[in-house]
Amino acid sequence: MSGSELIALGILGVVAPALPGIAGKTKSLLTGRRGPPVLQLYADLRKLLGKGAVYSRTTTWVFRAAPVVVLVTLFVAALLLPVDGREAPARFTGDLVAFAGLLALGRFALVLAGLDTGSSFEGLGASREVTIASFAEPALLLCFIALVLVTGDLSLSGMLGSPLAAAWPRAGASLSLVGISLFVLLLAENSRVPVDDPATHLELTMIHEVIVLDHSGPDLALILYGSAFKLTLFGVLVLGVFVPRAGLSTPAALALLVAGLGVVAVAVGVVESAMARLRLVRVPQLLVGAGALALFATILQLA
Amino acid sequence: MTLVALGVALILLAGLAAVALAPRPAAGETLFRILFGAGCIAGALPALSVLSGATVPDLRLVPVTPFGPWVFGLDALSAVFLFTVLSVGAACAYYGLAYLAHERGHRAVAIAHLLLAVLVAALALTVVARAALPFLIAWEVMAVAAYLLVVLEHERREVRRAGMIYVVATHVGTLLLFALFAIWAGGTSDLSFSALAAHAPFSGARGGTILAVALIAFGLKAGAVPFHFWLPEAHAAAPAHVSALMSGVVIKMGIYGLLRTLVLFGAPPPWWGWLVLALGAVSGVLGVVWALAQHDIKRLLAFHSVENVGIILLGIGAGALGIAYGHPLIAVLGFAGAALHTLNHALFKSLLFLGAGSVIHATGTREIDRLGGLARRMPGTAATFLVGAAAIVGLPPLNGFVSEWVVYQALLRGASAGGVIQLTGLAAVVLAFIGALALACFVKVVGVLYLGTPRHALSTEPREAEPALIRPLVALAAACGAIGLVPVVVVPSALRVGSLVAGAAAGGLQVDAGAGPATAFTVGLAVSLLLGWGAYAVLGRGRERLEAGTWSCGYPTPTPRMAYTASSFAAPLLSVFRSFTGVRTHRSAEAFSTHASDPVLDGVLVPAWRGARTAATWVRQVQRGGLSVYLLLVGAAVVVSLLYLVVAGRHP
Amino acid sequence: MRLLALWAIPFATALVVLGAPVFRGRRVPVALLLVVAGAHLAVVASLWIVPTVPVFGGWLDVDPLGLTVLTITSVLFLVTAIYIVGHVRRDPPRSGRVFAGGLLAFLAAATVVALAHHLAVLWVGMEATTLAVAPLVFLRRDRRSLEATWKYLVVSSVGIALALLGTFFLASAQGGAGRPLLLPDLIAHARELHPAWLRAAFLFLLVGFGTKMGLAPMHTWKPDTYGEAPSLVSGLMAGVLTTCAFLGIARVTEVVAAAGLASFAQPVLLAFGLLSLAVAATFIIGQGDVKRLLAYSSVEHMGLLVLGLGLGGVGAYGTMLHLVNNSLAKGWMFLITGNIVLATGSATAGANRGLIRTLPASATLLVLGLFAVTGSPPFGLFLSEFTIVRAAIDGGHPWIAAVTLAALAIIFVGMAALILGIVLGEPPPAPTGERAPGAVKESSWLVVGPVALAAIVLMLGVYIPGPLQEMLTRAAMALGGRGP
Amino acid sequence: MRDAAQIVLLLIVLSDLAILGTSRLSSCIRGLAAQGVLLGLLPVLIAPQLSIHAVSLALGTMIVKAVVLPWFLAWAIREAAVRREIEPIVGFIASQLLGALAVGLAFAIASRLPLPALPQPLLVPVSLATLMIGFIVLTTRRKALVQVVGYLILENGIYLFGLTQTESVPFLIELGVLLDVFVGVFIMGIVVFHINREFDSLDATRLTELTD
Repeated sequence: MSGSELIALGILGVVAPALPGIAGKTKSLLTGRRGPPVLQLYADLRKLLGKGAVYSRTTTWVFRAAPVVVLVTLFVAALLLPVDGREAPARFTGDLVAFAGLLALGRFALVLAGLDTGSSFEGLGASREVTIASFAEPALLLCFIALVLVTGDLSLSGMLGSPLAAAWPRAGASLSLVGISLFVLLLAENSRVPVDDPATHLELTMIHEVIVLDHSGPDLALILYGSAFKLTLFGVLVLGVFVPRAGLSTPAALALLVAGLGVVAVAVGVVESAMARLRLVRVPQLLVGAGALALFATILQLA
Repeated sequence: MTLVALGVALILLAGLAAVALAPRPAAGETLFRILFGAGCIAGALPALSVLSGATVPDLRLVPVTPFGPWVFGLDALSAVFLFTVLSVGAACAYYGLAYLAHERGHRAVAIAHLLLAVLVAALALTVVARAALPFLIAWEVMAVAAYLLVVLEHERREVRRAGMIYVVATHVGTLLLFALFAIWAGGTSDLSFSALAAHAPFSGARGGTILAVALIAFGLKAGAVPFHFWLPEAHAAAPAHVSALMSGVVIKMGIYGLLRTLVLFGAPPPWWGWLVLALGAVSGVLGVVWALAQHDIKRLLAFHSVENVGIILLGIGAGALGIAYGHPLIAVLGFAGAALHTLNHALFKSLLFLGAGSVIHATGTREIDRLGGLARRMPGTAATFLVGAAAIVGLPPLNGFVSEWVVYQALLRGASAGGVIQLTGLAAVVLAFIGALALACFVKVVGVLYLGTPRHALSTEPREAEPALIRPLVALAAACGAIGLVPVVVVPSALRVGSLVAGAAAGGLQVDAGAGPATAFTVGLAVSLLLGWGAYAVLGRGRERLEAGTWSCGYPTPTPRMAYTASSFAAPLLSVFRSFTGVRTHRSAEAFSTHASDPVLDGVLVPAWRGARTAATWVRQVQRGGLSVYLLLVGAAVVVSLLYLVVAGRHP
Repeated sequence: MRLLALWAIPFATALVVLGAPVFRGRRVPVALLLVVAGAHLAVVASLWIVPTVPVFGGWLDVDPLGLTVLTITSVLFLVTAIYIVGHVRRDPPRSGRVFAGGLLAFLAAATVVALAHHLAVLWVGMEATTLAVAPLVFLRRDRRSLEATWKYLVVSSVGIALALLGTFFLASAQGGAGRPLLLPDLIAHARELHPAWLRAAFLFLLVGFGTKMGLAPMHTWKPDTYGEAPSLVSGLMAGVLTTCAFLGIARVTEVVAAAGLASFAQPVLLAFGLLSLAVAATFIIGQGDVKRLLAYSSVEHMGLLVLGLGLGGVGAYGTMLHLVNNSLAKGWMFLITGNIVLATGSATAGANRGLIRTLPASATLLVLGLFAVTGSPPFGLFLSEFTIVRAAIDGGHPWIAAVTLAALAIIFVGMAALILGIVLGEPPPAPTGERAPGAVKESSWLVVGPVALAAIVLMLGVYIPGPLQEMLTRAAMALGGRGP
Repeated sequence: MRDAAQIVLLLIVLSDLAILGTSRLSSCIRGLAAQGVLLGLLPVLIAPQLSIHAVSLALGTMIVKAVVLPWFLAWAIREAAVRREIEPIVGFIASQLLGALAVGLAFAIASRLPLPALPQPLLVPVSLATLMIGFIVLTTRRKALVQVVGYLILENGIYLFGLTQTESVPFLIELGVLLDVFVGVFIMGIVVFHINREFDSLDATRLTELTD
């Protein structure tokens, strides 16, 4: 793998915690509040890493393993993405399946950890999480298939790398549809409004937050960082579609990456301030809608 | 081939030994263990060598019955199934020894061991048979032995019912196979597979009929929707190790049959490929949805077999379409994925069934809603079960992921190829859907069985299963991990099978599924998981860690009854599907539960049978004993034949 | 000489037994039965090795068809004789001499049928078998067995009378061509026979002997009779009597085939075959009595026999093979049923449950028999039924094949429901004072015979000895078909 | 001789109808005996010349069909001591009409049959008529004993047809046939006897215990 990719990954790792902050700040400003500082999460992480941890008596090693698994899967997933817009550090035929598989593995661990506590609240969150995921995953794959059809390549590096840039002129419509549905998936997978409200304080309405109720100290730090990183990864996906950077020089590409991620975060914030949270039963419909967009994109590419 | 024969002989011998030494179980079971193991190894060795590219000569017996010689052979396709049969068979047999040990007093345990040996031997012979007669014989012996094992606990009514449904289904399948071979062979007297292959390609409707009959007959055995109705019943009724063998291996004989049919038949027409693909999609989705609705752990696992058969059918369908539309690469990948997933499913499904068996053994209940928190009581079982669950969901770096990845490749290549075949892309989406639902379902199972707190107070304090029950689990889990870690080793063999099935269409095309880089990925993932865990442990050292009760958001400490049950967990998903799966929910003041009824069995077959019975009883009025009636019937026969005489006389 | 001895010895013994005062009362001369049966089988075996010459001016002779039937008869009779040794100890018949005499007379009559090459002789023998069995059916002398005997007598007498008429038709068809009613001459001069009379003769012989065979719709006496007769007698009827009756039909079919009228015979045979299958399927559903069940199963198999005959080609071979398999399997099943009746007093679903616990050996054989009779591999019936299905498809009758398979499936459901229902489960609690379940002793005399039959049927599924194969093939050719 | 034979044949048809018509067991059996005598006469009458074969056949027939069997049946009635009326399922008039119909049908069929040169043209139609009437008696009468009579009439019909084939059927076999008939009826008689003992009546329609 070349230097630029490493730098790109590094940048990703560093800027990740800023994204939720940016989104939150945008929301606050748009709703006329000051809101927490953009870099709040960094501080929280530092504080949490310094603390000890409290474990429920009912939990087992599954509970402790979850944060690590989540984080590792996300890091490995990042290796499969052409973060710098050209070439991923690791690529192989059908690695898009691996990407989805990694997300699933992380989810598996996290949700089991939630159930491990035996609390009905976390069970409730776990149930909602897997329900939403069951609809998000096919939608994600549909997006990937559309990209496969556009680029004719079966690996993420190809789908989001240089072939994509070449494809914009002839397949612009499809690509923008795919981008939009990817953005919806970003909202869903990272439990943002309209699927979930990260700022809520009523356990019964939470999804992601409620699963990790019992995590504390370093574990919670890992989890918070992980969710921020996941948001960033999806940001990279969206960017990869909308802002192909294959042709650009490394610094330009990286600059665009950072800027783009910022834009995505702002966009998230805008959506959150503009929309209300959907009723849970409507969430599948939202995701099916996202899938429909991708399907439409696919059909445009058929024949 | 002689090695295989030796292996089969040894396995049968093991069974006989167990019966012969029934008075002294200890000795008998030791001998059984030794002979059975030896037999499995003897049979597995040639299978492995064939999978790695070697070839073994066929075994021809002089014709002792009509319809040509009895041929036995071992090609890559047979080899992968033979290996599956023997490896999983051994695990189940060993588990069975310990599992049935406590029943020695009041049940003919030795007979059960003999039957299991017969079953495994018959399975092995089924996959190496190369002529219609030995195939049919092995097939039926397998089915009957399986039936007798299913009704091992025949005092229970539902077991008898399940057995009845199963034995009828399988017998119908056998009759369809009669039809299949009869249609295929026409008037020729040689029914060896090579001779059958010589008949292809077929003109007109004959070929279509053959493929349709084959699909129904083998679909019945494989338990593909809508032929799945017998499967959950039978698998739930059987003892754990039998369920494991049936769900893992026996139903795979249907898959073997389909693939073998393709090998002999040559290129299928497109409609067949689409049909198989559709069946696969339907089986996959409905299988997992029905599984979500189950509370009986064994029924749940059984429905997941329907789901995985669906995944395998997706692979076969893609392969068939690949041949039909002239895309050898897709064909090879599809069949390879199907073959590999067959092996993988056999491994993790038997692992899961055996694990469930241990749980039932320890707790005395199959109701998952009554259980919980077993991970602390039975750590070994829990860990292996967790591996199996992750594997069946298709998570990297385990074997389920590898095979699904190959199937995905076939489907995606189909999507990116030109023409109608691009619709296979939708199948890929369905596959993703299936995977996500399976994840939901197994999160539910693992979470509710092993994690959290018990939902009900159990009569007996569950204890960890004895080592003899754990060892097979560990072995199977290890196998799942190994295959998942090094695709580069197994995928080429799978591709060999794939190109064998694709046959002429493949035309010696060298397929690289990218197993090398994939291996780098899986190994990398595994290593980084370990490193991450290590780092976490190191950094975590010396920190203060407190024990406390679960934070319950300010409510009083949660009682076990408050814990989230499987029914509640699955409810949101089921609410989406309730419309078309026959799942009903019952809400009562203090409890919420869902109940699933099988649309095919309870909706179609049972009513149809009732109707037939009523009709028959109505017709029976004839047999009311009146002598005059009897005589008049004879007279009627005379009159009718005389009329025929007149008619035939007119037009000689 | 041997041909004479074959039927004369049993006949003479029968007369002695019936006449001799020593056999009054319940004592049964089992030793005598065994000796005669053994001798009979020995002579039959010698016929396989050393050919013989026709006697009585060609009235009696040996040909592949006849020898097959004769061998079935002999084997089944010996097995039954062995079974009787154990049976009479547990349940001696009302009258020993009627019992033994009837059996021996039956053997003699069946032998005559198998050897007859003169169709009138064949008829006489056939009628004799009917009459010889009647007293055996009637052995229990209670209302039910009376009714059974009466129906059996009247219906099959009428049938046999029709067969006699058919025989006379054949004679008038022959006119002066060749020696009257002698099979070889009939076949030799088949082309000179008057076609109209020949057709009529065929139909009447088919209906007449079909009544004895139990083809639908002339089968009605069968369940009543098999249900009430002692199981071992039912076994002989289902195994030997039906086979003899089929031989009668086969004989006239030989002539018809030789006369080139196969195209006339085929539709009738197919019709009777399919009707029998359908009737059996209808009546087997929800059947509650094992003996009646087996009776209907016998109707089914008779249907398969004429079906194969009608299909011709390899179907004729299938029919011959099925003839052997069916007889042996039926003997096996009825003898086992006899054990159940001995143990519990009846073979109904009401009176039996959990036999696997109380009568392990018999129950196991019963379950195996279920699979054998329903044509599951690797039992012999699988091979023959498969052959018949092949013949149907090969002969361009896919629908016949479909109907046949459907009927077989339904029949399997019906049989499995009853037999598995009584074999599995917990035995009913024993009424106080009786032996507890499991206490029933299975005498080896009662089991060895069925085991032997089962072994043969199993063998015929995986290995058909060369001589038998050749014999069946030649018989099939005689019936206008061919070997596999 | 031909017209003699013709008369005999017509008498046989009359006896058939008479048996159909009578309401008393005894007269029914008498009719049977009479028919037996007539049957016995026929072989002699139709034989081209008087042969041992014909005569002995006539004698055998007479003995069995005219003497032994009727006597035996009469004995059975006496033993059974049953009410002497025949209880028909189908009334006498109706069954006689049926019989007449049968006769007509028989002649119709016979006229279409491609008959070889026969010693006696009436033989075939009469035999068919007798056969059918026998069948009618079998199916329309309640008493087991009368059913036996019906069977015998049916048998007689076939015997009549057999007479067309006298030269082709050897005497030994004729004898065998007669013997079979005799034994058959004998056994039937015994069964009838036992039926009567068990059920205190000869009503065979009561025999309907055996059903599915």
